[in-house]
Amino acid sequence: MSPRTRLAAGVAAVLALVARAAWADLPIEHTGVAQLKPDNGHRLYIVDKFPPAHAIDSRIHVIDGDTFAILGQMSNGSFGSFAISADHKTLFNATTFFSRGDHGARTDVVEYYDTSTLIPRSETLLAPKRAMTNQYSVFLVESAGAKYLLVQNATPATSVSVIDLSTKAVLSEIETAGCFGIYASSKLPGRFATLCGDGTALTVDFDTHGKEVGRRRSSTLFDPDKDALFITGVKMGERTLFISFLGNVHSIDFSGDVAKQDTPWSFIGAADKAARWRPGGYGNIAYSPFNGQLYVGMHPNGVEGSHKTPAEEIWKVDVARHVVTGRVKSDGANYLQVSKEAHPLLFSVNVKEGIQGSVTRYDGDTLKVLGTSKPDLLEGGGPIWVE
Amino acid sequence: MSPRTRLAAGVAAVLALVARAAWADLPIEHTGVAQLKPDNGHRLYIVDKFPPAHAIDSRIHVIDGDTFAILGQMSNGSFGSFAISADHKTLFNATTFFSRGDHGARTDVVEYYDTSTLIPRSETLLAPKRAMTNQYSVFLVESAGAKYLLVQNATPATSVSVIDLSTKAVLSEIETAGCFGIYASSKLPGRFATLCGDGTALTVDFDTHGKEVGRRRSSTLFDPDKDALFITGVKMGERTLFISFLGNVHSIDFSGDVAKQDTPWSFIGAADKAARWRPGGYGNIAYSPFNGQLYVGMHPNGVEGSHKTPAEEIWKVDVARHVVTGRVKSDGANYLQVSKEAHPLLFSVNVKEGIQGSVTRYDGDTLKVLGTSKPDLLEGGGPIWVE
Amino acid sequence: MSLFDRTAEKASRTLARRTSRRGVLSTLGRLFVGGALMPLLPIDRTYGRTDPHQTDATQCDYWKYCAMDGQLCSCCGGTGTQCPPGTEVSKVSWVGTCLNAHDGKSYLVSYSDCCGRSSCGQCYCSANVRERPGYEMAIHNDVNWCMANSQSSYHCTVSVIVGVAG
Amino acid sequence: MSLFDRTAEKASRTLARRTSRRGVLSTLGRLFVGGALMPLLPIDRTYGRTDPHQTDATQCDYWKYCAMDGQLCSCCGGTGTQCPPGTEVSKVSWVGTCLNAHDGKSYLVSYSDCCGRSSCGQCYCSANVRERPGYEMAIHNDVNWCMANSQSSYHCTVSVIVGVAG
Repeated sequence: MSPRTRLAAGVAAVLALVARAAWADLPIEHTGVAQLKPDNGHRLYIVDKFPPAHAIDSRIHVIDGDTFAILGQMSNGSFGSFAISADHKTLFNATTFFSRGDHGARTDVVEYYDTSTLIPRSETLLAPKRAMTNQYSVFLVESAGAKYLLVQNATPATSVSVIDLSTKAVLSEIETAGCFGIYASSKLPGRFATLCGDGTALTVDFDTHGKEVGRRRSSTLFDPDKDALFITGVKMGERTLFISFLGNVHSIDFSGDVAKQDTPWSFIGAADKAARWRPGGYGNIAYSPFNGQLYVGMHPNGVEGSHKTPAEEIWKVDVARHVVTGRVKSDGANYLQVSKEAHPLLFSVNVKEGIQGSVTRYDGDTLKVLGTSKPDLLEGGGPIWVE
Repeated sequence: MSPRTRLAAGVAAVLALVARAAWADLPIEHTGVAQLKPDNGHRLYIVDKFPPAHAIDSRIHVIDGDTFAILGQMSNGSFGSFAISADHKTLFNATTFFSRGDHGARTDVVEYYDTSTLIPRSETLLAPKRAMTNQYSVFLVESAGAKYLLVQNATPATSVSVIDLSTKAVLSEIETAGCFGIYASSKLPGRFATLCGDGTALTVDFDTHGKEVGRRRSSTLFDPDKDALFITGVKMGERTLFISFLGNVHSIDFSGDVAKQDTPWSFIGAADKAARWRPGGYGNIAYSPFNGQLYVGMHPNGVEGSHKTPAEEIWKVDVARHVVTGRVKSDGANYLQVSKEAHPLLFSVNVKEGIQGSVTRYDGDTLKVLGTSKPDLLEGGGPIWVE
Repeated sequence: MSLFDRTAEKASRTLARRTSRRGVLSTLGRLFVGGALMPLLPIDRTYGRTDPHQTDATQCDYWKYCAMDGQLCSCCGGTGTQCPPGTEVSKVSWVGTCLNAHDGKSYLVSYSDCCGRSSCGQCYCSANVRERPGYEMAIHNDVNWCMANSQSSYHCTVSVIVGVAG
Repeated sequence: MSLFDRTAEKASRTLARRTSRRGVLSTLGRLFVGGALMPLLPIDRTYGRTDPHQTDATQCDYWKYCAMDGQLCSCCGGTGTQCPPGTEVSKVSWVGTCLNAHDGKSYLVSYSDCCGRSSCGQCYCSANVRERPGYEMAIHNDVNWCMANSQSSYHCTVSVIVGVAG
């Protein structure tokens, strides 16, 4: 040590001695694993919408909806889908892994994560044909009564695999050619529906061995070319609400053996129609049974092909009265979700040009902005699940 | 279609007819796979230094050193190491994969990529104990005569696995407790050395079955506490050049059965010593046998613990004359490499605060900046390999 | 066509200046439909809108990318039509119908993914002319079209003209 | 100590203002060694330098992070000493010796990684007081200290005081 430093060290040592006498040593500390904050109904599960640069390492982020603090993280693999069980105890993670990171043997699997510890308890191996898609919430669906887990496949021929949740075994694979998306009947565990390219819905029934016992195709419900339905449907009691590219609301009842819908209605008034306001985004629809309001991400100057434009405004629509009851500026919302409570909170995952993945919290009744996270909380954002 | 759009379509159709007559249809196109641009000696292989957010999806980027264009990409898994074979035909990729992305069964492996197609031809499975480290180029080393591939292990007990490159089989694991880094003898295939925590170097000999046949420990070469050696050594004929935290050059001969070094010398003059200029960064040393110059990343105000500070300047040091022959401002270089030619090019991977992963090209003789890539060409940047 | 070219040129410059290349929102559509100009076929404008005059394969608003969703292989070591070295062309693909204003024709464009590597991460581009959800799979671009390859990890996307759409 | 506090306070503010939190380069070291002040033990300053007065566990220049290299679990659902839910504490760890200016004592700090998840991606922090290359493994922070866990994927890093360094 140079003389100067030795002097400094000496002086410091003296100082340190003087100081030490005044203070007790800091206590010994121990590592451990933090407890996950219990879900007060505002816990957000948000998958990263296919992060541009690391498709094989998508994640499900667990975020505190009240403070936007990060609570934990789970892998969502490559083009994964996820869902939360009706009893909130399990997160179903259906995804794909490769034995050598981005190459090698493909493994499709459903993992069952414990939502109180975020630890995977068990898994079901799938045939390597699950639908590898951007994040929409209609490709992994729990049946009524939490008896089955329904997994969308695409090779690109489409089918649905049925998993028995009591044994975690795959019971069967039911062909659904030309159709996509899974809408579980709210009453019968052995029934689901799917939307088809000819504008109809196919309803399929299966027995407790997963064997198909019947299928019925609906009449034409929508025109896929002129006014297609966004594939994300939201539950409203027995019905499932869809919005179309041009802003019509289709309320479809999938509970029966054939799908039926009420007459579709539009919530876009003349002035807004002239400015060509249209719905857009990847999952820009949410519904709260508590206040009967439908929330939709909207953008102006809509044209053919603008249906994935992030929202410039979020509109609140009263489903019973078919009228818009509120509008609020949006930071480019791509996904919406509401908390399951009276006076619900509305959450949006935003992709404001260039800045990916911020989250905003609104008062669901007044659309007042209650808070916005830092701009890069997420890398891309994806469907939100709030239980 | 609304009347206005129908009119537009009609008019457009007329216009289109008029136009079409004037032009022939564009030709049918076909997809395929682009040929990799042949290596003119300026092809860069740069691994992403442990990208903060996706540690399991590190990559080796292949970049055109003349234009900074991206030429291709290979997975480097989780905390991988890589090296290029002496004949430039193979890229050795030693890394770790997990069966479920970031959890599940661990697989350590060396993959052999063809450097003309970037396709993995074969692989060698390793015991799950290879050293998972940030990117330094001394943990995966081809022996003299390209007979063996030497792989650093750490559990954290350290050892070296010997792979027979003709059979791709692991021959043995040689214990090297308290030592780290692999420096292959430039003459004997069955000999390597490693640096040890007591300031000595251990030289180990093994037979064609990988069995150790002898080891010799050198005298003390450096003081790890007062003036540690950066672990990245660069070859200069029979010798390997190291720099120390305080800027001393150690030229060590590992070719014999025991390591020997010349008297270390400093290249930092009095004025610079007063301003406490010191070497820093992760791989901030390169040497060109063509011009006998050593390139070192330097930062001022150096103190204990500043040895990973990205470079504020790059210094060129004449190894024969022990003097600095050039200095140039740097964008926070963390890794350096030179092309293998007369009038070499110097490449640096920069981590300028906040902006990760730009690459700069310098004239190796004059240190003139010849070009800098866009700031986010890489996510973090790592060791460069230029063959 | 030059009148259109200049207007389109000005519009795409505003388009580029005002918004980052990735999240390109342009008013080009309105210019054509609402403006005083002779309205062409309503050209689709969406998140990452394409411009029928634009012919640079590394730019998101290249006319052939009207139903593109993914990272442009031309930024990843490939070209507009060729996959980067080390990847393989997807066995299945989706199609779009894109207008090329230079000859006023609409072309059938097939989009193939390049597979076997983790995503390239450069030049993400999303445009959705006549694109539809997965129940019309052949014209749907939100699925991984590497799905049928033995190596099905998504890297980037190329596009090729397969004929005039008539 | 208040004199030091105020000076350190001013210094760490300049430190924060002038550089982003991640790539924190400060002149604090020089202030202490070269300045007119009574020089304390030369406090290490490096890429992400720490400040013995700083006691916020979510900030990179927290005094206990003087040999830290990794992402701070306090930003990832854990705390300065606890791993986030779903991860496990590394079986092995490295140590640093850090000065706490508030009591003038140097403490032995053990750094453990949290394992079993891909890296958190928040709050990357690198400081290297008395850190050495891998031939001194016990005080080396460039290896993945999850290496000995059955689930050895690196997520983030915590630090705990294990005693006074004397």
